Amino acid sequence: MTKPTETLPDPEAPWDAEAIGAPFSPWRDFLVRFAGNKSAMVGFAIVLVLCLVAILAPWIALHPIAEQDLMVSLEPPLTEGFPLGTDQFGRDIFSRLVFGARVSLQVGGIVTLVSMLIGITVGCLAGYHGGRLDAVLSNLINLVYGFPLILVALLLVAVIGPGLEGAMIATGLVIWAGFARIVRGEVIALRNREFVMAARALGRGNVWIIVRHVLPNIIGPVLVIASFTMAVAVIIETSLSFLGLGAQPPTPSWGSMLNEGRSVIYRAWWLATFPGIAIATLVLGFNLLGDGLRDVLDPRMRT
Amino acid sequence: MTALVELRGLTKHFPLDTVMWGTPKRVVHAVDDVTLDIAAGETLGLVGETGSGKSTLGRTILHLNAPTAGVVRYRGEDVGGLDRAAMQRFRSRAQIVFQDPYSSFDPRMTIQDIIAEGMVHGAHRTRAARAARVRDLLRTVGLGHVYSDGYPHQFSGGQRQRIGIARALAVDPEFVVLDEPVSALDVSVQSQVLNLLASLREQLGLTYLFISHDLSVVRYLCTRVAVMYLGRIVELAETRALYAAPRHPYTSVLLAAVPIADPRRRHRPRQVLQGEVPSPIHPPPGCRFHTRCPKATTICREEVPALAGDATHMVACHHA
Amino acid sequence: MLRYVLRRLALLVPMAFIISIVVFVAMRMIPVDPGELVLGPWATAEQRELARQKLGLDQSIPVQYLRYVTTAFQGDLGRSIKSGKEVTELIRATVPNSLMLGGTALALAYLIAIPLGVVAAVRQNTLVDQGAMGFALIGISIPNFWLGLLLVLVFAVNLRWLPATGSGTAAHLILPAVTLGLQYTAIVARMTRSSVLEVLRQDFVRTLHAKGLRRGRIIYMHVLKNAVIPVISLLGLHIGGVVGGAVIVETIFAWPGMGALLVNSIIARDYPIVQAVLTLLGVAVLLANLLADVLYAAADRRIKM
Amino acid sequence: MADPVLDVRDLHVALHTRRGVIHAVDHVSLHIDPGETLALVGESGCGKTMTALSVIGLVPKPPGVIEGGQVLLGGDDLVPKSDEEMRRLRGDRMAMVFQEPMTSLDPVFTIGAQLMETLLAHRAISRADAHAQSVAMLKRVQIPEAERRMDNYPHELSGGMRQRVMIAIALLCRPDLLIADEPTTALDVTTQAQILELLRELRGEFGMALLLITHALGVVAEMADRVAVMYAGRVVETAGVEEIFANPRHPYTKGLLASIPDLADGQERLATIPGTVPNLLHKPPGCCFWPRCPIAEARCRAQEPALAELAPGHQAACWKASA
Repeated sequence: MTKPTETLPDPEAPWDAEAIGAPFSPWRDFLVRFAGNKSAMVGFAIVLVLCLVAILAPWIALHPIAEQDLMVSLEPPLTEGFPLGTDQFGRDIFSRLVFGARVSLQVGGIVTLVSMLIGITVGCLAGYHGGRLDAVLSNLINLVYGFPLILVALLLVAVIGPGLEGAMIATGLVIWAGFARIVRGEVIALRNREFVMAARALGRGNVWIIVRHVLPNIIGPVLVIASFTMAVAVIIETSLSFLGLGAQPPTPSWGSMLNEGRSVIYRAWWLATFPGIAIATLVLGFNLLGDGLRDVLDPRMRT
Repeated sequence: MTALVELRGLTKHFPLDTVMWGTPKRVVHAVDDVTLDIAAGETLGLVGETGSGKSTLGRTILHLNAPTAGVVRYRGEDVGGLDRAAMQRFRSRAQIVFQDPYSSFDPRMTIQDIIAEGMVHGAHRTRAARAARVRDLLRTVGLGHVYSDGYPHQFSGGQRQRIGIARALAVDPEFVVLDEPVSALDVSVQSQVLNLLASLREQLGLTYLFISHDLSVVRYLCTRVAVMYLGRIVELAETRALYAAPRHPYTSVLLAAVPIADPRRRHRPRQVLQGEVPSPIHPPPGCRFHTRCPKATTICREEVPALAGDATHMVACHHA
Repeated sequence: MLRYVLRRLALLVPMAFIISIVVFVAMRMIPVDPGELVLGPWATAEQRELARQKLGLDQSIPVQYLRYVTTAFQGDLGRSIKSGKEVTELIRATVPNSLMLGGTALALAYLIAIPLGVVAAVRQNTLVDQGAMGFALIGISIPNFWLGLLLVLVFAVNLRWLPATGSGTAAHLILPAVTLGLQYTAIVARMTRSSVLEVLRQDFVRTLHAKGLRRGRIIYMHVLKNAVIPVISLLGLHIGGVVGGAVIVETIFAWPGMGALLVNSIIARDYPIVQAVLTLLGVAVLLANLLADVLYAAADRRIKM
Repeated sequence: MADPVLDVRDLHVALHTRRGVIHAVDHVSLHIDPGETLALVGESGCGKTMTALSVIGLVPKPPGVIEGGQVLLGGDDLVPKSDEEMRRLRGDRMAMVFQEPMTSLDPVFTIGAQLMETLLAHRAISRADAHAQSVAMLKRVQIPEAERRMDNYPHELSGGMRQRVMIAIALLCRPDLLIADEPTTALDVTTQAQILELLRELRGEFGMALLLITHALGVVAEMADRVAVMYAGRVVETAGVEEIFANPRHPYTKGLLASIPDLADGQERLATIPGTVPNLLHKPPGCCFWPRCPIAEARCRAQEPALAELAPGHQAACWKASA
């Protein structure tokens, strides 16, 4: 648009071009604000680096993870060939940490993805449909949401025995409620928004409305929850592994590494230190990312 | 006068509690037993205060809310009994424009997509045809100069309201429910939109149901006016007759309460109604206005007055 | 109010039964033969069958459940497979310890977190705020089992100020309570901060200023009361969380509570104990949620019964 | 003539936002005499609320900065005053009623507590006295069963009742100046009539000056003694109420008056002002109304007109009005 200069103003054109400005899509807007958010960028960087480590693990690791050599057991960090030292079996801690990233990210990723799908489905059903179905589902959501993850995980582990599968199923059984709660709330708010009403008045059906209006508008909060859920899932996996009920040897979970290091904590501090730092960093990464996304997508959304 | 829209005993209640079994304890009686006709070509005004159920009535007529009881007939056909295809046809004939220029649009859609949303069939199969049509519509509502790939947040309240009108017009409707279309706008922009609505009505031969709480605006645009109070129609008359000689006590006080933009008339005697609109969860029995009515007697507390009178002026009052 | 509490309590009963059924059925699905667990792998088939009968395992699951429930109501939750001790006794010995640990941790968390959150919100974007929120971010990111190990390493192994494991004295309580409480300090501080910030944005705060009230009164009377209500509503979740967290923390510090009992019994596959403890903890969580809802309703008069 | 209660001179308030500086109050001058009602009229975003907030010292800082001018309350300049000095004045010598009665009261305190704390903040009186005065004030704003209402929470009251409570709170300390920011906009028309009636009565009884902020010209006509019209942060016209309705001089005022539909008969077409209210981040140069003005000429686009006295007590800021 050009500013009117000589002629009298066009009765319909606003004086300044910005009011009808250049197209500025919500997606670009999001990227710009994401890049400008410190916490989001730091979190994203941490997560990205650890993901790369997990993917490239075979090329980064210095030793095979199960390679035992009792000659070099409990070597302190900075020993030649073992930058972070070795454990009581002489395994390289650095290499095991690198592969441990795979375990945590895989478990976290699968749990988050599955629970996200369940949560979105249940939340959409309850929120969009309303009525009795909503009453039933929201009671279920609240019951599950209030339940400590670790207890359900322990119950499942007690039944099917120690292992990552049990940990993943158990976590997934509970953690979807976090998604469902947020999605339900958002969908109820959206359902009453006038643009959804308008779409219905224009003859659009439920499928169109959900795909075109509901899902794109809940993606923000879902991403935020997904990030926090990854953090929680990582903690649950490592907790169970720490108790000896998650990943089984020789799988190098950070949790089980901590557990193994516990018995020699008086002699070898590094065994219990580096896996802990790894866990805390990854969890911190997802928490920062979640905080940042929340600030970027909806400054008023609650934790 | 042929009726385009006929409402017979239309009722809409909203449950306030969601329950797993049994019936909800608290129910909002938003619209109760409304019977009226809207003739082709007329503009019927629907006025009332907060909680009168006027917006709910508008949405229930379009079956955006399923009615609790009663029927809506459009060109003689029961809208509730339409099959899928017939419903689709109804949707392209009857449209709605909303009040809030902010929540009326999906913030993630461009103006192009918003206006084209209703173009589900007919001549607008290709993207180019839709884009051309959107451009036409934008011109029709006086926004010929704007980018159609902009997003709603880039537009002012008045511009958005025009976009909302364009979206409704995209399906070539004959009947449009205007739900407080100018209430959120500044005075100077309000008059632009009102004039636009008036000229569209002439050009396209539209029938309007114009919902508003502003009696002055209703007077300007409408040929006939229905006054609602707590879910019921208390008076229904041709505009001139209603404003000149209101017959329901509520209509009189409502008119008297409107501030007049003329300082010389500020010392006129005025009748100020006491109290406020009761809750639609527990509406008073009998005539719903009896709790505030200066004329109320025993019969008003017990019996619901029927809407009666001739075709030009009907009133629901035991003392009218 | 009373009616609301009674109604919620009435709803609690079927939910408690559902939990006990889920746990009970789950326990029957354990693929390991309890007879073998009791008698060892070298027992004969007849001996095992006898043991199964003694445990009542030859009957259908509903019958078993009924028997379990009726005896449970008489105070008998069965005996440990491994030690033969009465489950009721084992639990009775651990409950006070768990309550003490959980209570201390939560009290510590709320007492530190709420003032911290308020100060951070009131001084938004200052060093104080950034410090408090940095601390909180670390608090929610450090897994409690690692925090426990670190505290042991520093305060028990290196400084020798506090005992690493065991119970009995107040000194024994410190490390486990801090370990368990830190996460909730962090969560509650973050919650409080965002809640205070949200209240500060509301219209009525401007009215309070327009009335000429002192800033202190506005923040510590009006804003705080409004802001704490949503935080309280999460108390139930946090009690639940502490119940779960205690499982791990008790294991690390060998704290003789229900959590440690549960983990040891799972590892030992001592299912009568697992069953009883899981059911009890489940009911405790339900009670905690109820308590929080009641507190919330009492605090916030806007919630209609 | 007595000294004005409020005398705002050349007040300039800017909001420093990330996207630029908004001159929300752009060299505004106003005055209100004792017992007088001045209506500050304008459309959304014209700076009328920000003017009121800067008078009462509640401009949010940041982003707000008072860049210049004076606000004289009874001859005493408020701009240089400390926060504590301003706090003592607020609620005591000047008070404010806001637009949203539903959200302007603290939801978790009783009405009584919210009334009494105002008195206790400004007067050295006992709680019993504060209680008695609060009940009396509730009665004065015609709240039935005032004694019992003291123990109610805001959600137990209707919107109209809450606005009465807000007015009661504002009047407790008998202020010299009451600022009412769109006090009836959120209310239904019958409730609005009640509240306006109440304000009229109280104004006579308490003799305070009233700064009434509104966009509704009907309310102005019913309530005001004098009117100041704001547009894009500036006062463009000010005059006595009868004068301005009968003889508007600024094209914006003229357009505004012509564009309201009223209850009178026979309007075929409403007059309109084309375009929309300008975005204050991108104010047009010169007179900010020129892009919408039917009589604008080259000078209007280049130079900003100052308020000029056209008749006694009637000022307008328009190049073409002085002729």
